[in-house]
Amino acid sequence: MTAAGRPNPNDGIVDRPGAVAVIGAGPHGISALKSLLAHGIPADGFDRADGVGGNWRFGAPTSRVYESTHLISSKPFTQFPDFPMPDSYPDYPSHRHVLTYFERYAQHFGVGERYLFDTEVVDVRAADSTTGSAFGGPRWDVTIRRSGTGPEVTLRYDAVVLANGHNWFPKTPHYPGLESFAGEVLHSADYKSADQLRGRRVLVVGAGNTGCDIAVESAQNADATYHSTRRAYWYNPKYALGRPSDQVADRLLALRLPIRVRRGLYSLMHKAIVGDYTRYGLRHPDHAFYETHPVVNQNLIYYIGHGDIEPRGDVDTFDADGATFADGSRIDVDLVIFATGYLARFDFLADPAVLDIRDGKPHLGLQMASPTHPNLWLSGLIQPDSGQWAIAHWQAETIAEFLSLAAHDPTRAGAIHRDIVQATGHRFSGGADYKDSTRHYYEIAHQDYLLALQEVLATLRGARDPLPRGTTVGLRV
Amino acid sequence: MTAAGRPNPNDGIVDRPGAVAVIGAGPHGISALKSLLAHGIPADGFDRADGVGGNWRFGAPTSRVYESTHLISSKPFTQFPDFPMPDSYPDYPSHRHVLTYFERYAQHFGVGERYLFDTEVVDVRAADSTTGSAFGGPRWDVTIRRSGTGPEVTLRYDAVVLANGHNWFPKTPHYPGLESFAGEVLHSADYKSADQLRGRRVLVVGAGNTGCDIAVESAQNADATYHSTRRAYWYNPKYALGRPSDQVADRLLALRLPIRVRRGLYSLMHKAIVGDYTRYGLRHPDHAFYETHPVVNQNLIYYIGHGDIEPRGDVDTFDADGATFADGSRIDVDLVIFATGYLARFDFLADPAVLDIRDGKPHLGLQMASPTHPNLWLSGLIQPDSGQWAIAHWQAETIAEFLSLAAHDPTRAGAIHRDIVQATGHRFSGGADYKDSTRHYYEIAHQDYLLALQEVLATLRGARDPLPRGTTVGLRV
Amino acid sequence: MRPWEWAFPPRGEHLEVIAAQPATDHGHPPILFVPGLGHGAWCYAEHWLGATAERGYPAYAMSFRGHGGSGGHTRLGRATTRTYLHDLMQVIASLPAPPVLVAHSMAALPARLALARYPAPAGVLLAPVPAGGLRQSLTNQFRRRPAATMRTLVGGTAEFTAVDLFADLDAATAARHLSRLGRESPLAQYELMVPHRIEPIDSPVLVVGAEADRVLAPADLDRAAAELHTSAVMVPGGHDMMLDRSWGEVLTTVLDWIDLHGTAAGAALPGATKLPPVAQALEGRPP
Amino acid sequence: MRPWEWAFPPRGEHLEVIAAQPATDHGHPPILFVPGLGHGAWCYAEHWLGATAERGYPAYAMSFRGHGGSGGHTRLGRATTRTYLHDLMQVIASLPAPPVLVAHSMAALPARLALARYPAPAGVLLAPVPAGGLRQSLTNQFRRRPAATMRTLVGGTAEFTAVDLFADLDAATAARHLSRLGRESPLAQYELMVPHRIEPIDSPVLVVGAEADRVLAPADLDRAAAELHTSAVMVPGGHDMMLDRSWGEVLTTVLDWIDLHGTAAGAALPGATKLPPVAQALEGRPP
Repeated sequence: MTAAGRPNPNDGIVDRPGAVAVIGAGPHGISALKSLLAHGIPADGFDRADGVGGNWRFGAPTSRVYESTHLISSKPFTQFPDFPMPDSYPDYPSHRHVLTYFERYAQHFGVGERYLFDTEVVDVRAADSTTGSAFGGPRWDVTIRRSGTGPEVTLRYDAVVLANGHNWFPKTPHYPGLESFAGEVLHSADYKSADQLRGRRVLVVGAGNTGCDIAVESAQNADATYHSTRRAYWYNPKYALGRPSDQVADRLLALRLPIRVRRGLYSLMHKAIVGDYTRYGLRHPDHAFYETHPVVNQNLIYYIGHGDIEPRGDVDTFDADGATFADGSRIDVDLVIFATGYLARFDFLADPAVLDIRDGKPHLGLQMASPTHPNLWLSGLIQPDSGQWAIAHWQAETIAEFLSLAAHDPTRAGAIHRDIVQATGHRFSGGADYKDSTRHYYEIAHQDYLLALQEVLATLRGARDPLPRGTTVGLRV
Repeated sequence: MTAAGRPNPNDGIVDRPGAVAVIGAGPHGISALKSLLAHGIPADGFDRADGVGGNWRFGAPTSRVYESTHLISSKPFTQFPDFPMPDSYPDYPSHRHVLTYFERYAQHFGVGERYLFDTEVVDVRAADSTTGSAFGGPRWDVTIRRSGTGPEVTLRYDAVVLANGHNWFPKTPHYPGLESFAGEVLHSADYKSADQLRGRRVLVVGAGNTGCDIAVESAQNADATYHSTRRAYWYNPKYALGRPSDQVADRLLALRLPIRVRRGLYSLMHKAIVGDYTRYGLRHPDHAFYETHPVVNQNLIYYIGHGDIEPRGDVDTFDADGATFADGSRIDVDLVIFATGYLARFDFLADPAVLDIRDGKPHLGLQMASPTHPNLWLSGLIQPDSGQWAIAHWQAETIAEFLSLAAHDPTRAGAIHRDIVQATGHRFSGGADYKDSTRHYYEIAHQDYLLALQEVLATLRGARDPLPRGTTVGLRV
Repeated sequence: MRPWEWAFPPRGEHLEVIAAQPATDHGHPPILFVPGLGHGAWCYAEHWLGATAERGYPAYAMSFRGHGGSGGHTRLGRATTRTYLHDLMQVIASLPAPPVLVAHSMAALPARLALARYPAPAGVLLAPVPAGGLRQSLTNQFRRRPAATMRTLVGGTAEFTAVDLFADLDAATAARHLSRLGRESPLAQYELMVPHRIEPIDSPVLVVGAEADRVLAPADLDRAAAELHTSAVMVPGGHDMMLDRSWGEVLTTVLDWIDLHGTAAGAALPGATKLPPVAQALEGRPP
Repeated sequence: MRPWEWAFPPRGEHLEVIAAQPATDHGHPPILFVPGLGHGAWCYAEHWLGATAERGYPAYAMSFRGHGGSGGHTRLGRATTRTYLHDLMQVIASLPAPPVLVAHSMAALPARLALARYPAPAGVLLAPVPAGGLRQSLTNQFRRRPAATMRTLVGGTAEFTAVDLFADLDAATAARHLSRLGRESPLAQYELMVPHRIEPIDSPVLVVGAEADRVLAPADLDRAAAELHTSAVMVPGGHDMMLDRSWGEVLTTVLDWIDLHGTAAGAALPGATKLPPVAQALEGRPP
């Protein structure tokens, strides 16, 4: 879907004056669109799927959930703060619950009708027009194709919010001998249900949340399950002290304990619940808590203790019938699943420089703001250590507040934008030193990132609507 | 298979002089046979299945394990103390591991070749013979039928050990309207694999270990899972403090803490791990720890917290499409699984009085000894709060020691037998007050029961082989 | 940040919601009525719900946990303003579209928190307690009934008589209403006396005061209005203005204001009214 | 009861087992050789394993964890007699039939515990330490080499010279053997000095003493034999009788005794020899 050299006839362009294009109807897309509407800014949305939900629309082209997917963070932080999940939902809802939730959100806020579904965005470029955008910067031409093969249409907007997700394009590693492997090779992107595992000998590669989930599912369905991990991770239980463990972790945050104390307490709790990793044939994690993206999986060690998962180290080579590991051991398998993560893709961008894409990764202020254009924003390029959609909401609010201000006070908005862009590269790690930085490029500590958004939001809000002297206002994200 | 009035022609009876018939090739049968052989007593075994393992021979006629069955007690106590499971086995082996273990045990001790497999015992009665048994009491005629429909053969033995198990004959409750239910009704005895659950709406009745296991399996496979329990039980995790939780409980025993302190500490640990039951829509257990048979299930509450199991109370009535509960709520289901336990059956016994069977339950000294005959023993009529096969071993040793003594010193043996029988009805509850006594008729606290066996064994051993004065001998079970 | 909210989410309880739908859909936003201390949805069901539906608004009234027909009566003692906010948000999220919030008395606290985080079309606060904490009202109350006030201070539910709540209601009706009052959480009552963080609200807000209010002192009403950078519109009647004889006048004042401020955008968020959806713009083109 | 065994099971480690099979199966029980302090399966592999197989016995030698070719060297410091019992039982259960146990020196402790719980056909204890704890041997050792003994007391591995272990072996061979000695667990060494519970053993047991033993004092040997209600059979050579020049004579003594006591029942449990299996009794009848 290359964008180079695309003819850009001004004739036939559909003008959407004063409006924002939102690309993607996942949680970041629908919350961005809603915040824009709530701030009085018209917006249109586009998504390849036939409805909202993005990744959570099981079976949709870019959905990566599988039949058994449940949230790995519990409701309170995960949900949108202005639209809580129903109390009837369990602590860790399933992807079916989640999709229903997004559909109700879209319906409640009238967001769904602002979308074109079954619609692919094929090109986004700064418009070659004489008038500038209402929000500063150029206007944007967004070319779409409906229903896969239909004719292309170009629309012109005053701003663009990219919310196309970064967890759908499979990243597949290269291993010597993999091409000679006679069995099936699958990326977790194509894993949908346990039917794919039954009656087979399975090697799952990767210790992320997906890899651990699939290993656990394989333990119960496959004839044999091996789980290869490059390094030793912390496997956090879903429940601790009888509550969802992320709620327990947030208690330590609520008490404003410094990271060392939190780490110590969490370690202690982990020791009491999970114990000594080497008992299970696992290596002991070689790093402190909070230094890698949290893997939340209560049952991996459980199934190792039941003999249904055999943990292994790094794969060295593949042959026709199986794999050999770094420690020299060899296994026979007939299915290899690479749960090795995803790459962020922005193929529709005519000029990758607008996101400062280097090494396949955008470099953005607050992980949201284009370095070149104040009316191009990206929502969702984050990997929080907690639930995601509370952050989606505040990213959306930040974008909407910024564009509101930009429409009324471009100078003030420009200064704030410069500040945001200047801080590009700042790690919102909450004091931790992230290991394995490739893996953790988008990683954020939720409390740290939210405080940064809170500060920007307070500045934006103050600029838009100065409060009477003497009034105390506590904006809380 | 009534035994009344069976002709008993002395002609054609196969005499097995000095030998013991062992009925059943489950863990209690093979360990009894082995202990007899080790004590120099010849013995023959019979089993309906085509090999050893009993309940653990997946697919055999009286096997009640399902594809996913794993032990619910960890290795150290569960295994035979003179034949440990390999270190390569996990903490909680699967039924496949377990069967291999029994097969290796039978091979190692040369027990397998003493069995007739595919053989049903159809009648057991005191022989109408002039000579008494070598072990005291009458000789016993055991009538068998090989390969289901073959001719019957009667063999004559000097003693009989019943090890036919009490967990294979389904106990099915009666509910109003059940006959009008249009869906499928299954007893857990016929539950074999998750295939039976897929795509269905399932109601699992019963909070025993099997009921909880099936509910958890259903959570992952069925379209909807409801779990009905009559009262509120403690659901013990399989792991606590990073170790199998039964090992942790035995630490408290090893420290010789009184039951109140153990109960307190265990409660505390439970609270830290499982927390408040009412959070999950469960009732809080209405009794103390150790007062009911321990349910060991780590994932029931986990799946409730994921919305995949809906806990319910007692079923009130069934109708064509579902069930109504005591609280008035109603659900639609198309499969009901009764995990409501099993009944002990001894249909082959010509005279139930030899086991003092009342209300379908034998009344035996030490839960092993016939009140009428010193050469009729029963192994396995126990429901321990821990692993089973360590106790199977010591029951076997007690029987073999007793018969050894009975062969050499009938007077002494007779006195000991009287003592054993006199204590019939004693509860080996470890100080706990068992609730719901029907359910807990065979329940024992492992430490309490073993101490009783240890005392009897020491007496028997001392009678057989008095040690030199001044030597300290510590017999330990 | 709101880590306490993430770390200690209230347990869910069944929440009573009573609804009255207009005969025809006028595209108006729904109105959610939120009752005050010890009250339940019943106080709005008495007159206002039906009359609001007749004016063309989908009308809903809720009861907080431990109030009216909601669950959680036995665990009421643990409820705080934060718990009520949770309940309010649960009901808001269950509605088909963003509602106008109409909150009475003590419910002004959770309603203001909800308005600060939620893009409601508008908010109406009836005899609202100030976020800064009650002052004059307490003093008045103590002067009038010192014993009852002391009981409240040690955890008893605030005690109301007909004189407190109604300016002009026959004794029988007043007694019937009083008999429906329920217990209040002591924690939530204590929160009425301490200052709360004031979070900024974008939605238009109307503050309504009752001329014959014997519960909320005029000084406290004025402080509540000032916190919202407005001043109170005074209506006839006592504190329970939805039950007092003048309920119709008061409702008219409220709905007239909502007509003006809350339905500018119909039931849609304001941005949606400025440009028709893109699907309309592309109509007639090949799909 | 053995709650400690249930509550604190040792972690599994890879255990070295070296086997030598006889050319033809004579139905003899297997013999499992268990090495002493700091020794491994190698000490039996040198001469005895092959010679035992030649006498018609399946022969096995094992190494405890942290010894010889077994795993767990880095965690050896935690090993106790109970840990070694675990290892011994693991190897026993891996054999095709109940083995005769032949244990040397320190290994007598776990071997006696195994014999007390396991129906081995027979047991042979070579220069066994008494369950009552070493006495004279310690005193002797301290007199001869006080510094080395002190090091042992603070956790060092017992130090042996050629003179300690061998009565008559050329220096080069002795040095080769000595170089293969490994570390011993300090905990297991301490256990040599304290009394252990004596559990009753049903299997026949032979106690063998070496005439020129410079490690185990005659008094301690006699106490060990007395604990087993027998007296020691004396053979030529030093403490490491399976490596000393007279290894052949010693092995002959051991195997002659096993021929007599351990193979009465062949490889089967005794009860099995008294009556052929029921399947044979029913042979010729319809199945």
